[in-house]
Amino acid sequence: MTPSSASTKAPAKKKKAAKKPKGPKVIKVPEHTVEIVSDSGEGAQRCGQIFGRVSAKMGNGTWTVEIIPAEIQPPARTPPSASGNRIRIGTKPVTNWGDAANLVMAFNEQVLLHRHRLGALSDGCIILIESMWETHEDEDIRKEWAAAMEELDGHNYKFVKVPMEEQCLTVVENPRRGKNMFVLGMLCWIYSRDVERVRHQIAHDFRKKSKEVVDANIALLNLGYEWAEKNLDFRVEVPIEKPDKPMVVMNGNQAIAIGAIASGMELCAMYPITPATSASHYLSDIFEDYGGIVHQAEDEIAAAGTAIGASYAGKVAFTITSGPGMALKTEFLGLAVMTEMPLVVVNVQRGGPSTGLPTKVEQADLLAAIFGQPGDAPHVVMAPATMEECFICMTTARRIAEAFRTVVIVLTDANLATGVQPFARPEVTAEWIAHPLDLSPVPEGTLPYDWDPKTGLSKRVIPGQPGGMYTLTGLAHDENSKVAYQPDINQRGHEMRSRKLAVLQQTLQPPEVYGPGKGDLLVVGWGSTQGAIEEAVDRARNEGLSVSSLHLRFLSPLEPGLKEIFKRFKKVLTIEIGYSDDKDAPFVTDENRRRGQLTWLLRAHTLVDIDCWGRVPGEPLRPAVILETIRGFMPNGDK
Amino acid sequence: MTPSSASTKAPAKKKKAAKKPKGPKVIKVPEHTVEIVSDSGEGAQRCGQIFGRVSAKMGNGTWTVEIIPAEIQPPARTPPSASGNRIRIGTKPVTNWGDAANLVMAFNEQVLLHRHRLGALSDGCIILIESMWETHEDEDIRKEWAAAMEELDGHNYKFVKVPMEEQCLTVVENPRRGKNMFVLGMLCWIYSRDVERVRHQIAHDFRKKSKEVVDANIALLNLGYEWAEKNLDFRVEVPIEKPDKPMVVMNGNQAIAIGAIASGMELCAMYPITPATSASHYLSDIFEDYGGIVHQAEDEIAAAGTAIGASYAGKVAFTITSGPGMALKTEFLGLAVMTEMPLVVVNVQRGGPSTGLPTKVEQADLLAAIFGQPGDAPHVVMAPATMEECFICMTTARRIAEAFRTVVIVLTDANLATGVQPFARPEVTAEWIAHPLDLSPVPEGTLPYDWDPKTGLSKRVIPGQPGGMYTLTGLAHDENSKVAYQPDINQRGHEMRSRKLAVLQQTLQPPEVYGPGKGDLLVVGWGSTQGAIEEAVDRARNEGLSVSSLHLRFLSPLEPGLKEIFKRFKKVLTIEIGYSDDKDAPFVTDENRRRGQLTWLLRAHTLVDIDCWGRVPGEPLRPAVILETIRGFMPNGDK
Amino acid sequence: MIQFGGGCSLLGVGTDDDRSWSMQDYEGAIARWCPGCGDHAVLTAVQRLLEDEQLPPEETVFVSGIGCSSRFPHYMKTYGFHGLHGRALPVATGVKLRRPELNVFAVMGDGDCCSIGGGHWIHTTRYNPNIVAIMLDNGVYGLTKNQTSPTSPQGLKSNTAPRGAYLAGMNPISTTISVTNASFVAQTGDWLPDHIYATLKKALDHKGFSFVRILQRCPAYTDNLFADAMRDPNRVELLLHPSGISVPDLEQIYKNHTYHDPADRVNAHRLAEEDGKFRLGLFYQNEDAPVYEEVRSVPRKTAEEKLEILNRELDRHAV
Amino acid sequence: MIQFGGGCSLLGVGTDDDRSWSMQDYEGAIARWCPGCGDHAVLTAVQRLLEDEQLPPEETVFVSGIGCSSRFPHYMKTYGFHGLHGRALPVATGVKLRRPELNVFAVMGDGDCCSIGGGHWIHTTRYNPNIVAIMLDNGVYGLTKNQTSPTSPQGLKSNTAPRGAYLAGMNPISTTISVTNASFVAQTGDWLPDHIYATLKKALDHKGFSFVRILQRCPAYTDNLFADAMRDPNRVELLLHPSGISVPDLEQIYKNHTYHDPADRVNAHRLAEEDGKFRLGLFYQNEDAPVYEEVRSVPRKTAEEKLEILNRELDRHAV
Ligand SMILES: Cc1ncc(C[n+]2csc(CCOP(=O)(O)OP(=O)(O)O)c2C)c(N)n1
Ligand SMILES: Cc1ncc(C[n+]2csc(CCOP(=O)(O)OP(=O)(O)O)c2C)c(N)n1
Ligand code: SF4
Ligand code: SF4
Ligand SMILES: [Mg+2]
Ligand SMILES: [Mg+2]
Repeated sequence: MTPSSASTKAPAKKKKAAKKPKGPKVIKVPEHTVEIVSDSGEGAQRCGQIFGRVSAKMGNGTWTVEIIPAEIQPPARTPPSASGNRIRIGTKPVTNWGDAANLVMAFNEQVLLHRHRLGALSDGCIILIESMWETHEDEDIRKEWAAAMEELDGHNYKFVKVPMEEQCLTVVENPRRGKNMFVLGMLCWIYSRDVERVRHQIAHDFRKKSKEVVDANIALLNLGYEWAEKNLDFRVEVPIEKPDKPMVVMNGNQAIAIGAIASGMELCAMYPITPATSASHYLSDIFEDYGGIVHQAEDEIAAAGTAIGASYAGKVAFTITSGPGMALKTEFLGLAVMTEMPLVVVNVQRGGPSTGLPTKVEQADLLAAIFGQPGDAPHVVMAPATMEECFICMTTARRIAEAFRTVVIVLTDANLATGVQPFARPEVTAEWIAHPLDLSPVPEGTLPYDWDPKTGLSKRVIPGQPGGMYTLTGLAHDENSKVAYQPDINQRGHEMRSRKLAVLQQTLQPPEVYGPGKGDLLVVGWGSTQGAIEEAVDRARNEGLSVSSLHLRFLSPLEPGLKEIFKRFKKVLTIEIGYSDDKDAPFVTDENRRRGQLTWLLRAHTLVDIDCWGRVPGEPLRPAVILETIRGFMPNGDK
Repeated sequence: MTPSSASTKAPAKKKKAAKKPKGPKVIKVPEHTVEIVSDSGEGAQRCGQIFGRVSAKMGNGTWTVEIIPAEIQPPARTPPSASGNRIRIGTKPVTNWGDAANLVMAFNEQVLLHRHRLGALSDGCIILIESMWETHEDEDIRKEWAAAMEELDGHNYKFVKVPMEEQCLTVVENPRRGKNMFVLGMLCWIYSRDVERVRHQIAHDFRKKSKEVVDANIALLNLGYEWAEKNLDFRVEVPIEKPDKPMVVMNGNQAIAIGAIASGMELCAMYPITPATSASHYLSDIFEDYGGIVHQAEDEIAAAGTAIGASYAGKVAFTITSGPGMALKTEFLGLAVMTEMPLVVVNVQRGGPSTGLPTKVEQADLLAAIFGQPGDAPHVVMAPATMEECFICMTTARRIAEAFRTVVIVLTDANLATGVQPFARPEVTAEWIAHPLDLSPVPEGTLPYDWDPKTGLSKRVIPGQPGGMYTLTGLAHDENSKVAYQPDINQRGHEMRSRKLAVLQQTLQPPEVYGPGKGDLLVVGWGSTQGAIEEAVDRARNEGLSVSSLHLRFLSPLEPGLKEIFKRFKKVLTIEIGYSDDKDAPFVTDENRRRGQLTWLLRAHTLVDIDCWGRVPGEPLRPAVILETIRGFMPNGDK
Repeated sequence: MIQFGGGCSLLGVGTDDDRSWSMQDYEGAIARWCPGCGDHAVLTAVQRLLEDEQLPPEETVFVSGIGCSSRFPHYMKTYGFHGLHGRALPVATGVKLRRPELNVFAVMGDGDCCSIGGGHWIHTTRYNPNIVAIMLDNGVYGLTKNQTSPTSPQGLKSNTAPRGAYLAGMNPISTTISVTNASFVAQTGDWLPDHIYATLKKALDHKGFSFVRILQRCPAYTDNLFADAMRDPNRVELLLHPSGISVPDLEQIYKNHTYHDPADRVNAHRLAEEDGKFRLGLFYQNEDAPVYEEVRSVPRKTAEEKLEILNRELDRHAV
Repeated sequence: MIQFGGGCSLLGVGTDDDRSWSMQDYEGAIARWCPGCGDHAVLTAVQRLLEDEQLPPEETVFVSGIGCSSRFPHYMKTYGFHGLHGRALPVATGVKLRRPELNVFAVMGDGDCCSIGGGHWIHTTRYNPNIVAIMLDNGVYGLTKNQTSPTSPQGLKSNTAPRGAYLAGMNPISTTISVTNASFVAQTGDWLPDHIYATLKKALDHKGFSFVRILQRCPAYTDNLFADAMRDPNRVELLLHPSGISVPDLEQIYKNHTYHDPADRVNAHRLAEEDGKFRLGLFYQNEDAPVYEEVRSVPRKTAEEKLEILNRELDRHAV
């Protein structure tokens, strides 16, 4: 059946059954963005995840983002109920979720409406939608359908009505549980996905379920595939360029989990919290067999304490949480810094403040991570920008924690946590995972804080080492870990702890500017926004704008050379998924304006008059929005 | 007996008993600094407190600072055991503890040594010391005495040996409990204190003890007075200028406590922690009779929660704590900001990080107070600089909390908390303490967050008000307090909460420069350091240096006009009791230097290249040390 | 420093008392729990109770933490405080302490109350404020999608214990009883609406901290947790006593009756700790335990009296 | 991103075992508690025990919180962790979980353990790691100078309760017993060195979480808290049983003997909650409760095996 423009009357006329088309027309594109939306509970997410993983495994550039409702169980057929997944695939690597969908699989018109209202659908978007509602026996539903179609009119959306339920009923009695596989089958035909891989993925995802369940799902998959083949007159081809090196596909939380194992850490103490928990779910599954432990503590305070106890007694341990949990760990982080305890803390940022938007992305824990602990508590804060870096940074974090006897906070976010992306398969070496405990005797009187007066570095002593007995304390102490209140001793301890950051900073490389090293505008970001920012910068440059961008990975200490880089641009603008006052808002002056967190940090650091743009939409930034912002902030721009 | 220079042999020669002098010579000075030091447990603190309060009540300018040992029960007759009080009195108001003591009452030579080593004694200091140790039967003690005298030699200290124990034994059998009153008696004679007032103060301080105890103490007081009269040949006169207005004398924690009552707050939920607890001790004593409650919760988290619950249900409540407790309240502070809950939080800062120096002064919780909460959590942070401001700011804090529906954090410190100073008796009015709850009905559908779109201000609804029922939540919400995840609603909530700070900032006055409004160097400080900084600035100007100072009371939002003020000086320097890297330390560069917390804030705020000097001695800064620093940092200086 | 005038002009206005409320008057937003979630039944029972007791909505406050169960206040049309995970009780205590006249309910989940909120649970039991505390115990972390909770039975598979819970589930009833000043400890099940109602009524009538554990089905993750009890009446045991909780009809269905005097603390421990049966009813009640807001009640002074005290205090410090 | 090489070159080296330790070998810094403080006696008893058991100092860890009592590790010459107020148990659990071979002791105060540490106390009891937990209960906040603690008896005056404690003191023994997996709960008094010794020895021999409450005098603030018990042997009651704690000499002085089988949980509750006497001895022991570090023990794999697993995992995600 041919996609047709929506109109209030037109749909009503259309026939439900479809005629066999004569050979599909193939839409060949370098990239395409698909959304699958259903009522929550209908499984659009599962469908999207499989489609995303398989696309990535076949070699398409891929980036997925989950669409999550606010309520536990929102009412069916209402906009707030929209649940699902966006999958952006391309011939080249894909680094972000893009702007708007080119094709949507909608389980009903209300969830479709939700996406439409959020501007998630591109002009001319192809929409395959469950057709049963249009002719539903319930008149209200038919009215809702009509109203929706009216609202959706005028955007050149191409509608294809699909009798999903009707079809599924030929295989299962509860289609609500099966539609998602039927839809997956359709997608497989449209995008020519490797159905064998898909069957494997399904088998794996349902491995804990009965064979019947698996078979039913496969049957629905096939049904969807065949239906599409019979009834659709178009296919989409996103050419695949097989990557030259071996690749892996996973989401950021999985990368954190496997990265933690690769780093040689063997204990993760945590307390469940969205969106961090899935990393520990994954670890719980595979860690024990490997020799590791996931300890679910009674709360985040205990989790931090248990991780610290484990680090104190042996290998560096880690804890993983999100905003509210970070808040509770504050006191223990101070202790870890004071006692120079190696510790890795992963904060998968979500929308704040307080409970905020538990399932949504935000980058507003930056300053709390750096400055949140009472007293002067120098420690390291780093932020991966991709799924691959989620993996790598765990090893880096553990090594820094160990070498510098300090706390390393890793800031990721909900976008990285749940998004799936392929990346080069990392090399794992035995070096760090081997790393046995050093329990060799130390000379009597070995100092527990044998500070190198220049670097502040020292080698720690571990319980079990004869001769090394000492009592660690969070009180001010001397190099012998003896409680001491003398002014000079307290000053010295502060110096030694702070010095380590200066030393670490000197081992860092200046970050690389994306684009020309000088120009009109430099956009600075950190964390998961890199892909969207760089895509926007590319487009801006194609428009002839003189824009480059810079992405930071170390926030404490900051990477070197920033001021020099900033000076080479007429204007510097930070872009964050975090709140900042707009400069033209009522009562807001240049003096009282509350700027973005990164902005604040960089202004203090470089004294450059950095401007900022921040939003808290609870979703990743779209390249088009960033491009719009760039246009507005160009030194010659109107803003 | 005549004060005599110490020397290793000389003392041994001296006779213990003393001959009646012929009429004392009177040393008339505009100010004098006294220290009383004993082994902890010998009561030098009590003695000093009474001497300080009485001096203040008689009309002398006064500032006291407690000398507190690190250990619970340090070994007697060792330097770490030194416990006591420094009292600086003057004809004019005294604003800080000064540099070094002019007269010391030492219960043994070891505690004296401790003070000497910390540079707490002025050249030529008069030292009245217990003489029993010199001739003690225990040879080791005699040796220690001799060694101490040797170390103390060469500083023109004037020694007067006093047979304290011998004398006290004529009145009580355990002099260890009485010496302090004997010493107090001596001080009364030396400084011509009003003995009647002293007796009253003693009676009050021991009101919970038996009459015998009180009488014994009075007897010892008289004995000391008479002994001094008989045996000393000098007195010190610090002329008194009777203040024209009624005055009160109290320490900062008492000022916070009475200030809280005057502000109309009626519930204080707390968990004990040094140095904040004494405020709640005081409140516990007087609050109930007044109709208020001090709730000692099971921990700081519960204390914050109970205060928030009380605020939610009625009048603004407050909680009081110190560093480690602040850390634990972090999550609840985020909730209070998110739900726009009026709440006052007092943080009596102590040495950090972690448990740090529990009894000592530091100013390093500034950034944690402002930025410590995950997510964007705009709230107010203010810092009193004197005992008087401790009182006033509680009313201000409560009013801001109420009018702006926000959290107000008040940062004081151990120096203000335990120091005693006289100040003009505050006017208390019924207006705020009257303030009954408004339980009048509100129209159905009244919005719980009826934000003024410009100011973000709204009037809160309180349980008991018919028609106002709503459910408060820490999740993202609309003006109806309904959970909402739409991008625009989350953005709006952030804007409204942030806007309030812009509005508040516009009601603030620019701070006044102390000294000329322009010049070479501007010293910027906040909190308890004001007195010491301004005294140092005065001295510097007397040396002809072009120096002024500025003291900040609002840290979030910052007071207006700072940049303009800074621009009028060649150089701006922050001085804080907090750690910052010295610029010439190994590995420290201008780029990686970790600057003081106020410095960070002001650099980001003004983009002025502000320099900083910070130390963490665990004691207040001395004017002389600040003067030295000023000299070093003069734009033309060598630093 | 700046001084702030203003604030709202406030006159204490009473409310007319010739009003009455129907069940609908207590209904807030539409409940968004999963179909078949046990929380629905509790919500209904509570609304029924409030109607029968005619509690003025504006004088009733539901405080909760974070979790599926903690969404409860949103579904009531009273005042509500949906706060922080694990922290419902300190907030509820603050409300009650300053506004004893309000009817205060605290609704918590098992993780909320027994895990992260453990310390508050113990201490609020000891403070014994006059609050009805409802713990909706589904033996799992629901909102965060299936992690082990302290009350998860040993072996229960979850996302954080894929091989099954490592430890035996804890016993909230026995631990609550063990706390000094514990004054009311009862247990009921979400599939017995009348028993929920009778239990909550008893809890509301009790003056003090009424701890009610409700065995709650979570079709999403622990659908079968109480299947035995629901399938086989023989697995259930009713605690009966003149001063206990009684639902005559149920006593016909559930034939295992244990006569237990709620005043008998030691026997309450025994019944709470003895395995094998789902025991429903009143385990322990002590009407003499001091109630916190009464122990801490203070005189309400006039502004003038307060000023006087304040000035007297300042006099003590006067020069 | 930068990569860090290095770290220290590490070879697991054993320790020669023909060493022996005298009491002095366990003595750290000189104890700085007040003269007459009950903590001194406990310190001595512990040092005696370690000597008799010949625990290698380097394989022994004392973890504490913050408080007078928590200074304990500084006075031992073993490894020590003087951490945060109320948080000794999570840290101790972390140590034991990864280093089961270490002897781990946790020393806490009453505020430390029962107030701010309440949640950890309950949950660590349930995890049941093989740790000796010593609560030094002086019924007051000592280090912060005299505030009311959860175990302060009603009416005890303190700086935060100048008119006397508002509530009855809580009962740590009964509450600990009530927790699922509780495995060892005993009480002793600081004025009975031999009883402390016998109790701690029993606790050390027990495999699991041994909770020992030591009634501790604080001459500074609660000097008379146990005066009755010390003055009048009749106020004391010894819990005796073949499998309990026995100090024959004391049994002559203290004539009140109660025969109590530590396996009898219900009777343990009764004895713990019955007022009137200071009961010393073993209230409850269950040697079958699963021990956390054993429940959670995992295979120790070689680097090669680990690499293999890691690569297998990566394979699952391979393109
Ligand atoms: C400080 C903090 N930690 C963790 C979370 C995440 N979280 C939300 S609800 C919940 C537990 C839910 O389980 P339960 O309390 O039993 O309530 P239920 O959903 O089962 O009704 C957790 C861990 C949070 N919101 N805040
Ligand atoms: C988070 C935190 N809150 C409060 C304090 C202050 N504090 C130190 S020790 C202590 C209580 C001491 O009482 P207890 O635990 O009974 O030990 P004791 O001194 O009596 O042995 C308190 C409240 C702290 N150090 N940290
Ligand atoms: S997840 Fe479980 S507890 Fe939560 S709403 Fe659904 S059924 Fe109820
Ligand atoms: S204050 Fe009490 S507990 Fe602390 S050391 Fe002194 S006597 Fe012991
Ligand atoms: Mg639950
Ligand atoms: Mg104690």
